[in-house]
Amino acid sequence: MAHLAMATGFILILIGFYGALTNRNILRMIVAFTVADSGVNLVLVAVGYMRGRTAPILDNTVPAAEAAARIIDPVPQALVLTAIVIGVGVTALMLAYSYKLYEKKRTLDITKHTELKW
Amino acid sequence: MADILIYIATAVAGVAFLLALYRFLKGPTAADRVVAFDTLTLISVVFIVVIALGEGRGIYLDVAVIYALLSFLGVIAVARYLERGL
Amino acid sequence: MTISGIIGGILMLCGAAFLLLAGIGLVRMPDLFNRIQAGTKATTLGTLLTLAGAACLRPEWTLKLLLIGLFILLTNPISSQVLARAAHRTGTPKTAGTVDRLADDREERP
Amino acid sequence: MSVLFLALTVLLAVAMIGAAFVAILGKSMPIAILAAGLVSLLASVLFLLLASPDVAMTEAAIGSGLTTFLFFFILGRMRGGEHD
Repeated sequence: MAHLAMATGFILILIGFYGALTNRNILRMIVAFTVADSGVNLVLVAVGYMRGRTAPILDNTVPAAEAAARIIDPVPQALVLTAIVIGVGVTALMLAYSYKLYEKKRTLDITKHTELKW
Repeated sequence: MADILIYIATAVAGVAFLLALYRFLKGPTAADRVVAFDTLTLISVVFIVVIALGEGRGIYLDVAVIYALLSFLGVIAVARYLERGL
Repeated sequence: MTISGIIGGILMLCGAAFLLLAGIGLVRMPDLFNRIQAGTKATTLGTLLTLAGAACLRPEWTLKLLLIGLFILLTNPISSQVLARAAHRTGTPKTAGTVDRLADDREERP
Repeated sequence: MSVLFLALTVLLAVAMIGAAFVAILGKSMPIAILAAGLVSLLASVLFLLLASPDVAMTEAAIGSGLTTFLFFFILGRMRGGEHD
């Protein structure tokens, strides 16, 4: 199961980079980056999965005494949690820049924006 | 006995998921895809409940609460955009 | 192998059958408004039946499942109504033989 | 139950790859944004299958809800020029 999820994550990363490299519309490129972002998060969570264990949250079904033998590693999950929040910040920044570019030239085609400074 | 019934129910819901996915991939207009998106979200809520039953953890149901609230937000945003309102 | 387990399984099976009906309707219906009809009403009933079945299988989760059912019951009709309004205002093509009283009223009294 | 979880993983993987192709190759901009939101939403069910419900909650709230809303907000502000 974890291998299949990891393969799906890599395929999503490849699809996202293909879309970011072949589209000319700036918003399309940002959407493709979002897809690649989901793929990266999926690969990181699939790396930390261990077979036959459960989520690292302690409650009645998983008491604290036997937790070390029954829960998976929570460190990759904490990393991915941070990565999701930073990903939405990066997406918002890219959208703000695309809106500034659109206000300047009234177009979103990347080949029309050729200056080094604006 | 109950396990076998849950297996059959999940298989039937999986067929419904594939049919809604066909409508999402093919749908002629944007609104068709939004309807398929809504249906896919509700079938995913059923999947989450089945996963929680299989693992035996009640904490997994919190994800379904978030799902039921937030699929609504996406559909409302798309509909307001299509209506030239947002 | 208790009686409540079998009742819960049968309720979940009924809910999944309604979801399957919604999927078939989503593929087979001719235009958008019929698809909205099939894709939101049947899935609401199917999801609620599945949640009831899970509550029979695990009675200690009843409160949380009730909360999920309440949210679905509140949000799903609103989203379908907003979507149908947007589709009607943007002039989505309807199938032949549709009687549209709302458009007739708008033409009479602009 | 592990056979059931494997079948669910296959189903979600197929759906995610299909939605990702729609997001890259779809005809209009709102369809592409909606498909990217669907990829995030199905990824959150897959996170739940990989035994991490906290990541699934965050992905469903932020990756699907907030990002879709941001994209449609910007797209509504840019109406009037040519998108494609």
